[in-house]
Amino acid sequence: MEQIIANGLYLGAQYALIALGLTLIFSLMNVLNFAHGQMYVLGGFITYTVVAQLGLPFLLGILVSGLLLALMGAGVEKYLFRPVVARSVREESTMLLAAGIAFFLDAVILLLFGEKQRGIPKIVDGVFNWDFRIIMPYDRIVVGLLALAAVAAFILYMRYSRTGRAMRALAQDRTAAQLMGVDVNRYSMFGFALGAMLAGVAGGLLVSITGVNLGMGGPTSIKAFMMIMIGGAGVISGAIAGGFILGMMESVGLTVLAAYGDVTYLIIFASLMVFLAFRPQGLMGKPWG
Amino acid sequence: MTLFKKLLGVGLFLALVLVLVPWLIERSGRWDFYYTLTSVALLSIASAGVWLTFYIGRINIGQGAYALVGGYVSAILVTQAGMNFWLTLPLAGLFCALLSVLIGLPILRLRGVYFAMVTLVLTEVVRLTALALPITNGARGIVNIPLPTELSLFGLTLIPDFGTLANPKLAFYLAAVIMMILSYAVLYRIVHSRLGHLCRSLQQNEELAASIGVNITYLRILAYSISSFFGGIAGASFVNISQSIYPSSFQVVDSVNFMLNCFLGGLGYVFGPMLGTLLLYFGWDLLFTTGKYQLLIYSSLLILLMLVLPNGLLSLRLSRKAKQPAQASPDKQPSGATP
Amino acid sequence: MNPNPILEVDQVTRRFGGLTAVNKVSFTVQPSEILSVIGPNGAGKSTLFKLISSFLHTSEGEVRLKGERISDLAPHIVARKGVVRTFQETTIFRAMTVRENIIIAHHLRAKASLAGYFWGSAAARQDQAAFARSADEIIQFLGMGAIANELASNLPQGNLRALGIAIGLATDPKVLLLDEPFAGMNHDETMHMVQLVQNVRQERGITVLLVEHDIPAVMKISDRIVVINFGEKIAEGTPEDIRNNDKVIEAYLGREDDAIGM
Amino acid sequence: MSKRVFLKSLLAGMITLSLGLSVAQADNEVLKIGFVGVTSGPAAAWGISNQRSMETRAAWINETGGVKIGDKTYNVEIVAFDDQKDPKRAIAGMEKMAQEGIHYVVGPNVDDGAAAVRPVAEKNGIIYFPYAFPKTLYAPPASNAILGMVANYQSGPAIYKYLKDNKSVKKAAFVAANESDPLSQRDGGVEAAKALGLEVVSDNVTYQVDTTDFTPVLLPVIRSQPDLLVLSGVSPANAPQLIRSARELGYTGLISTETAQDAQVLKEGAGELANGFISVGGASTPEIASDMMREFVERYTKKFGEYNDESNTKVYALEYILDTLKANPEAIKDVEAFKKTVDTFEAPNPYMKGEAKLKYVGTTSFGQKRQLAVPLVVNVYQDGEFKTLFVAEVD
Repeated sequence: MEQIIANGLYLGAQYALIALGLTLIFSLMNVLNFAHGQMYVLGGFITYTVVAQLGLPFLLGILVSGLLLALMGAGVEKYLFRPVVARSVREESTMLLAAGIAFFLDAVILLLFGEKQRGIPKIVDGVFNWDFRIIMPYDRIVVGLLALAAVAAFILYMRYSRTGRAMRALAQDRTAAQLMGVDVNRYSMFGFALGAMLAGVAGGLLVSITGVNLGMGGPTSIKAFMMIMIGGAGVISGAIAGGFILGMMESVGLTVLAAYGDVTYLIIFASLMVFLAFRPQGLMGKPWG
Repeated sequence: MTLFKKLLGVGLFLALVLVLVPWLIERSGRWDFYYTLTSVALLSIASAGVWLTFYIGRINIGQGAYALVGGYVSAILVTQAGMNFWLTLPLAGLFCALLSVLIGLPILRLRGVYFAMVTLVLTEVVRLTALALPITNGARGIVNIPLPTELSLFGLTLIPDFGTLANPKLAFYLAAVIMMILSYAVLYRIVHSRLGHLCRSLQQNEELAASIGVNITYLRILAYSISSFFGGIAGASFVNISQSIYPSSFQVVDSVNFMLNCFLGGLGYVFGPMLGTLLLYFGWDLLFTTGKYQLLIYSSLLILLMLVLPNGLLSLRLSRKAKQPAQASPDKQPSGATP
Repeated sequence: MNPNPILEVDQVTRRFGGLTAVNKVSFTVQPSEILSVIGPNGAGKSTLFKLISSFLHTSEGEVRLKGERISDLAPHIVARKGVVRTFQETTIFRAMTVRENIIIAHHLRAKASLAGYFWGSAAARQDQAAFARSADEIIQFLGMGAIANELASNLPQGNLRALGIAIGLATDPKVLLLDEPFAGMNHDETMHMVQLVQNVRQERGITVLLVEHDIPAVMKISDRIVVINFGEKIAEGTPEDIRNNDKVIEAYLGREDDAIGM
Repeated sequence: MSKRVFLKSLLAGMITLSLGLSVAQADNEVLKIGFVGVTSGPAAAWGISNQRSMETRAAWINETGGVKIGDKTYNVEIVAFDDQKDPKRAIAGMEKMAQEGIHYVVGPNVDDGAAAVRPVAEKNGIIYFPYAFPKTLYAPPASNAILGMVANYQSGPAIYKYLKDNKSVKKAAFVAANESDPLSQRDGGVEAAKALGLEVVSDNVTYQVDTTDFTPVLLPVIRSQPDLLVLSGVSPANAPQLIRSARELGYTGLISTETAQDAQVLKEGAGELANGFISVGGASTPEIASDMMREFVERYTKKFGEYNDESNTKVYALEYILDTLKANPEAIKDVEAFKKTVDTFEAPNPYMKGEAKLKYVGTTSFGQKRQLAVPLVVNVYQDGEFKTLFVAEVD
C-alpha cells in the first residue's frame, strides 16, 4: 500500500507540473493549447542536448530548456495567437492554430532531434528501500521534489509578485482587468511564456527519468487536458489537484485492477467521463451560474 | 441567391464530382486519386456531423468514436450475420445515433472545453472497449471482410456486386460521393429549415431558447444523434474499403482531424467541412513528394492559413460581400453546464 | 378581488445550502394586471423570477398557472404553458437580425413538425408565412421598423430591451415576466419603455409581471406592487399603499445606495 | 485581395510539387521500390529505420553502378510514403505506389495498416513486406504479403526454450501495451510459454504507450515473482523505461522481448540496468556481421548521423527483393512470376559470416512461403552493445 501511495505521489508531482502551464494559458487566454505536450517534449530534448551532448550540468539543462521555451512561448503568443484571436469570430478557432503549432513542433523535433528515444544518465544513483515497503530510486525522489519546488515557486510567484497578481486579475475577468489598467497584451504574452516555460522545465526534469521521444507530445497534451478537467479548467489549485488525482488513480487503479488486466485504463477513462458529465466544473472550478 | 443560381450551382457541382473528376482521372491516369477522393468524401461526411454539433455550440472531438462503432457494427453484421453491406450501412448509422442518445443525455449538458474534453475521452474509451470486447475480436481486429455484394429489389439490381466489378475504385468513389452529396443535402436542409434556426438559437443563447419554449435537451440530442449517424456511416464505409477493422482504425487523431476540418473550412458555412477535409487530406497527399519535410510544410501552411483566414476558408467568399458575420461567437465566457 | 387569479405564487421557498434566498413568498396575479416585484439589492427578486419561470426548482411551495402547478417543470414546458420570461442581462440571439430574433421566437406557435420543416411541407410553409406576418406586426407595434434588419449585437441598450419584449410577445404568452426592463436606461428611454409595456397589456391583454429597481417607473406602470426584502414579502398593494408603507420605507432607507424615489 | 493571391499561389505550388517533382535521371533505367510505413509521430522509429536502411542501400548500389537484373542495369529509387500509422492513409500510400507502377513495397509497420492495404495490393499486383505478425496476412487465401522479419510466435518459443534449458527459467510474466500489435504478441507468447511447460504467473497487465512512469504498471507483475519478464511487442521508446522500473523495483530475473531494439537507446534510457536484456536483432553483432554489414552500418551512419540497430533486420527486405528479381528478371513487371520464384529462391546472405542463405520460409506458420528468412539472432545487451546469445532459423 505504501508503495502505491508513493508511486501515486511521484506521478502526481510530475503531472501537476505539466498541467500547471496548460491551465495558466487556458485561464489567461481561454486557449486550449494543443501544443503543450510538444513544448514539453521540446524541453526534454533541449535538456538532453545540453546534458548528454554538450556534457553540461543537469540544472543548467533545465534552465536552458525553460528559457528557450519561454522565448518561444512569447513569440507564439505575440505573432500567432494574438492576431488570430483578434480576428476570429469564434474563439475556438484557436484550436486549429494550436493543432497546427503542435504538428509544426512535431516536425521540427523530428528533423532536429531524430526519431529515437533519448535519455540522460541518472542524476543520482541508488535506490531508497524501506524494508521493501517503499522502494523509490533516489533520482525519482530528487525529481519529484524538484517538481514540487517548481510548483511551489510558481504558486508563490502568482500570489505575491506584481506580475503574478496582474495575471490573476486577467484570468478572473479580462475586461475588468483592462479597465483597471492592466496591460492585457503584455501579460497575455508573459503568461504564455510562463506556461511554455513550465512545460519546458517539466520536460527537462523528466528526461532524466523517463527519457523523451517525439511521440510523447500528443498523448501528454491529452493527459494534461484530463488533469485540468478533473481539477477544474483554469484553476491553478485545480490543476495541481488534478495532477495528483490522476497520478493516484493510475497508481491505485493499476494495482487494484491488475487482475482484470486490459480494462484498467478503460475503467479509469470511463469513470473520468462519468465524473465530468456530472461535475463539469471539476473539483475546484467555479460552479456554473 | 436566386433559385436558378442555386440549381445551377448544384448542377455544376454534381457534374464536377460525378462526371468531370472521373473523366479527368481516366485521362490523366492518376488512378490513386480515386481512393484519395473517396476518403475525402467519406471523411467529410463524418466532419459534417462534427460541424452540426458545432452548430449547436458544442466542440465535438469524439466523432472518431462513432466512426469506429459504425465500422464495427457493419463489420460484425457482414462477417457474422452475413448481411448485405448496404443494409448494414443504415443500421450502423442508427446504432451510432442510438448510442449517442445514451451518451449525449448526460454529456450534452456540458459546454465549451468541458464538452470537448469529455468527447475526447470518449474516443479513447471506445477504442479501449473495442480492445476488450470479445465480439470485436479484441486486438486481432476483424479482417477478410468481403466486398459489398449486390443489392437488388424485386430482382432489379440497385447496386452491383463490387467483387465482380472491373473498376471497384470507381464504384467506391461514386458510392462515397453520392453518400456525401446526400449527407450534405440533408445538412443543408437542416440548417436552412426551422431546425437549423433553432440550432443557431441554441448556439447563441441556450437560456433564451428555453424561455421561448424550445426544448433544448431534445434539440441537442437530436443534433448530436444526426451527427453521430453521419460518423457511423462514414466509419462503416471505410471498413468496407479496407476490408478490415482494428481498434486503431479510428482514434483520437481522427477525432481531432474531423474537428480541424470544420475549423479550416469555416464554422459558419455548411460546405465548410467538405472543403476543409479536401484541403487537409488532399494537401497531405499532395505534399508526399516533399519527403521528410512533408509534416513541416503541411503544418506551416496550416498555421499560415489560420493567420490569413482565421474564420475558415469560406470566409473568403464572404468578405467579398458586405461584411455580414453569419455566425458570431456564442457567449465568450467559459461556461460550465446548464442546470 | 377576482377570485380566479391567472398566476398564484404559493408559499414559495428556495434555499441555497444554508441560505434561504426566497422564504415562503405568496401572492397572486390577476388577468391583464401589471404587477411589479420590488426590493433592495439582493432581496431575492431575481431568484423569485427564476422560480416562477422554473429556471430554478423550488425548495418548498409551488407556482400555479390558472390553478395548474407549473413549478419544477422544464423551462420550455413552462414557456409552452404561457409563462415567458425575458432576462435581466440583455439576452438576445446576438448573431441574428432583429427580425430573425422575433421570427425564431415564434417557435411555440409552430404547427408543422421539425420533419415537416425539413421537407418543406405545406403546414411548414404556412407557419413560416404566419410567423413573418406576426413578426412584422410586432415590429410595427413596438415601432422597431427602422432597425428590423440590424444585427442584434449592434443595437443600443434601449432597443435591446424592446427586442427582449418583442421576443416575449412572439411566443404569445399569457404571462410575460420582465426582468428589470428599465435597468440602465435614461429618463426618456424609460418613459418610452413604460409606454410599450402598457401597450402590451392594453392591446394584447397580456398579464405582465416585472422585477424592477427603478421605483418611479414602477410607481407609474404598476397596478399593484409586491415588496420583498431578505427573501420575504414585506408588503403588497397599490402604488399608493406602498408609498406610505413604513416597512417598505424602512427597508429602503436602511440602505444608502438605494434611496426610494418619492 | 492579397488573400486570394496567396491561396492561389499556395494551390499552384502544391500541384507543381506533386506533379513536377521527378528525380534527375542517370544513364541507367530506374527501378522503383516503395515504402509505406510510419515515419512521423510516436512510432516513427519503426518506419524511419526501414526507410533509411532502404535509402542507404539504394544509394550504395547506385554509387557502385546499379543493380543488374536480366540484361539491364537499374538504379534503385526508393519511393517512401508516411502513413502516420493510420490504416486509412496506408491505403492511400499503397494506391500511390500502384500509381507509380511499383510492384514491390516494404511495409506497413503495424497490424491494422498491413490488413488495410491488402485489397489494394492484391488488386494492383503489388507484393508487400509488412512488419506485422497476424497469420491471416500470410496464410492462404492471402498471397501478396511477405513477412519481413521473424514473428514473435516463432522467436518466442525459441527464446523461452533456450532460457528454460540454459537459465532454468520456470515462471514467466508478460506485459504489453494496450494496443493491437503488442496484445496479439502477448497472447501468442503466453501460448508458446505454456506449451513449453512454463508457468505463466502474470499475463494481463497492460499499459498505455504514453505512460511516463512504469513503476505502478510493473508493481503487480513483479509481485507475482517471475524469473522471466517478457515485454511483448515493446516499442524501443518504452523498453528502457520498463527495464529500469523493473530493476529499480528490485527485480533480478531475466527480461526479454521479441522485437528489435536499439543499443544506444537502451544505454541512454536504462544504462547498466539494461545489462542482460534479451532481444531479437539482425546480424550486426560483431560475432556474425560480415564485412558488407559493417560497411552498411558505416554508410548508414555517415548518411544519417546515427545508426539504428533496428535496421539490422530491416536491411534485408530490399536485398531480398533485388536478389529475387535477379533470379527471375520477369518478376520485375509480374508479381506472379515473383511468387513462383519464391518457392525455389536461394542466395548467399551477404550480411552474415558463414554459410547463411537468403531464402523464403514460413511453411510451418503460414502453409506457404511468405516470410523472409532473416536470421533469428537472439542478442543480449551488455554495456552499450549487443552480444549474440544464439542464432536460430525459422522454417
